[in-house]
Amino acid sequence: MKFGIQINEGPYTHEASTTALNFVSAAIEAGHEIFRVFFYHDGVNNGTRYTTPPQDDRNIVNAWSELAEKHDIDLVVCVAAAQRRGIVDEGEQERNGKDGNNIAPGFRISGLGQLIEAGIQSDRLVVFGD
Amino acid sequence: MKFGIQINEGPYTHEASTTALNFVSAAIEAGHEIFRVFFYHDGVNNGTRYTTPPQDDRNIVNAWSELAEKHDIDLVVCVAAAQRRGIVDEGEQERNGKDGNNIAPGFRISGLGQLIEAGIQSDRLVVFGD
Amino acid sequence: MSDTKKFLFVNRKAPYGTIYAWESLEVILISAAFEQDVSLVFVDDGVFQIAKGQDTSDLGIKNFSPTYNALGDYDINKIYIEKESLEARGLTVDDLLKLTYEDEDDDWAEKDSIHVVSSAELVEIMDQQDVVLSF
Amino acid sequence: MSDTKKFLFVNRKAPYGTIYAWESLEVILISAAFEQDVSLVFVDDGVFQIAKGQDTSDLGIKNFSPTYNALGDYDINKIYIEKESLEARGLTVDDLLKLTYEDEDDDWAEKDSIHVVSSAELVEIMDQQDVVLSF
Amino acid sequence: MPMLHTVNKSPFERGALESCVRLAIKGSSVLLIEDGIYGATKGTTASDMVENAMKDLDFYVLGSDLKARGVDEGRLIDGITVVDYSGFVKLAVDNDKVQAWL
Amino acid sequence: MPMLHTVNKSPFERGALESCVRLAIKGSSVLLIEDGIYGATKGTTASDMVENAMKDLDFYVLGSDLKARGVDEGRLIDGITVVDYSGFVKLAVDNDKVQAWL
Repeated sequence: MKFGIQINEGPYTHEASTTALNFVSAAIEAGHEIFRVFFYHDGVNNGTRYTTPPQDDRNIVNAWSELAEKHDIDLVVCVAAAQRRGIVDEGEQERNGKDGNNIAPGFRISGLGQLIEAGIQSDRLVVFGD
Repeated sequence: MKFGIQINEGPYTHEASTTALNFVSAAIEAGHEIFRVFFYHDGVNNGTRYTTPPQDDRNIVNAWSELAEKHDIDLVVCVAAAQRRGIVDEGEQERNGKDGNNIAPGFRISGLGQLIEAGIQSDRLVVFGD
Repeated sequence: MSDTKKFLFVNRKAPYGTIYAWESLEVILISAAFEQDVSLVFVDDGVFQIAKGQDTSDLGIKNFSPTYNALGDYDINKIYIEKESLEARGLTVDDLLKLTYEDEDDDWAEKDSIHVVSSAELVEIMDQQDVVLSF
Repeated sequence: MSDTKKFLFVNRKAPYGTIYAWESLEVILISAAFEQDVSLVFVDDGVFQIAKGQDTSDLGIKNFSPTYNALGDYDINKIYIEKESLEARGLTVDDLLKLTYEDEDDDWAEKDSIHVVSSAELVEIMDQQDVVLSF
Repeated sequence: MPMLHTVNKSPFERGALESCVRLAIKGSSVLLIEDGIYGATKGTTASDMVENAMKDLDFYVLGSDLKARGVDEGRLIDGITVVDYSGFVKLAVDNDKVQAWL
Repeated sequence: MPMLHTVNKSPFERGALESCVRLAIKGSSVLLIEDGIYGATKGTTASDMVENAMKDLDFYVLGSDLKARGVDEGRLIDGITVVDYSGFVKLAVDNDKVQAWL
């Protein structure tokens, strides 16, 4: 079965991203496909490589990047939400005249249409948020 | 009278930072002093220069930077909260081996002791959050 | 039309205190481009999102409530408000924006997009959907 | 001691669902270094923060509840729990961590840091503070 | 010691106002801001709680947050005072301390 | 059409569980996760609501969130099923759609 996942809250601040990570891992283990993970609202904050969590805590950003690489998962950060919150890739850096970018490996920035498409193409859309 | 201000939520996501901005402006206008604005929890996200809000909306990060410059206000971003959320200045960039930084003008990263000090030194500590 | 699904957007949060209402509206507008069967529900504090007379000039926050008026032009005209949520908040339909659309199947007559329904009716409406997005 | 103020930390949120509980504890620990008069209140869902038996191994989130045991060593031993909040949640003091300190004025006798108080008593305690931080 | 309490949560969705009312000492002031302003309106499931609390507490509401949400002042519970941001600052000055019911 | 509802809010602080119970169609499943797990415990001010709702709805609770918060399974309302993440996935598969009560 094909799952679409929406994540609305930042890592650490809210459990939503952790719950989603565990759900996605379990879904893959059960043989399901993850069509896309879409990061919206503060969920876009999952996609910054600038985080440095305490050494005795989990690294959620890295966990997403590794999961994406291992299972070829499409991690999409909403562009409108990212602009408000300061998540920038190379394209956005150029477009908005920023002097750097902070997107983490395996994440890409794209439009809200990608969320609707995930709703259309997936058998189930599961939302994690506050 | 001396005010200490604590802000716990990111700009745009929550009204807290906007309310605090309006409160601080009114306090200055009434002749009061702002001892310090301390950004904690997701409040640290007020301190990134990577945001690009929609053109028809307010720019909260710039508003803080401008207010700080005009009235010499101490804007302190909590280091522990900033590390979890990916807010980085030059010192943090070096310490944590990051390839860039995103701190906005007028903000500085420092420890939680700065919040306690604000509680001790200010006549009133006012907290804005969720 | 095998790719047409029934999308339901459930709005339960007040506007301005948090950004969910506004960012929900942005998703709803985008969804119009995908030719899906879109319905909106406003329940609990979500009913405050479509209160009339919003004026954010003192706050500096953008007033996004006029944007709801555009929904009819995007063929989004199934907007359900829970009666019990209105009553608990001392509101009636007269306190809400008047949202309308022009019905192309009825000589472009202007019709109300807003339907005030009971909890019991809403249960049935929500049951009919394929994809539920919550804000 | 003109710089000594009465600091009150009010904890009203459950742990793990959001980070407020943990980041509140980090502030409380730092406050110990400033030689202030510190009190903690756990009220509403905040009482869940000091529930005993927490085990986060399945989640991967750090279990920070053992850190509360260190508060006594930092001379933070005025910890007030609202009785009504416990009762509403089906809890008693036996469901909580046992937090103690050694009283240097009483030959280092081990004493309870936790005081279960009624709403009416809590009103008086909160009234006596100089600085209130809420989480 | 007089204390200012701020409440920024809707009383229909969150317990903050109820907790504030339960734990604020007699004579305190309560300022409703942000989504908290809905607690100032009459004819709701929360009105009785607020009207009862007004016997012991002074209630204020931030005008700009009312206006943003389209809440006409005519819908406020009688006896609640509308203030602007400078009124908010004055309340913070006039009370000995401020507690935010987050 | 069978539907899975997820609730991740404490019933003592937020209205999400109450709204879910009010608006979920008979025969639906409700999975309590994150801070929502407190709604699965007995002897609380929310227990009656859940026990009543169990006449029409099947209740599940995520075990790892219970364990994280130190809630012993002996404190659960009778008839609520504990599941792990693979059980969560199975519930999402077995129902036609999932609604999150955020």
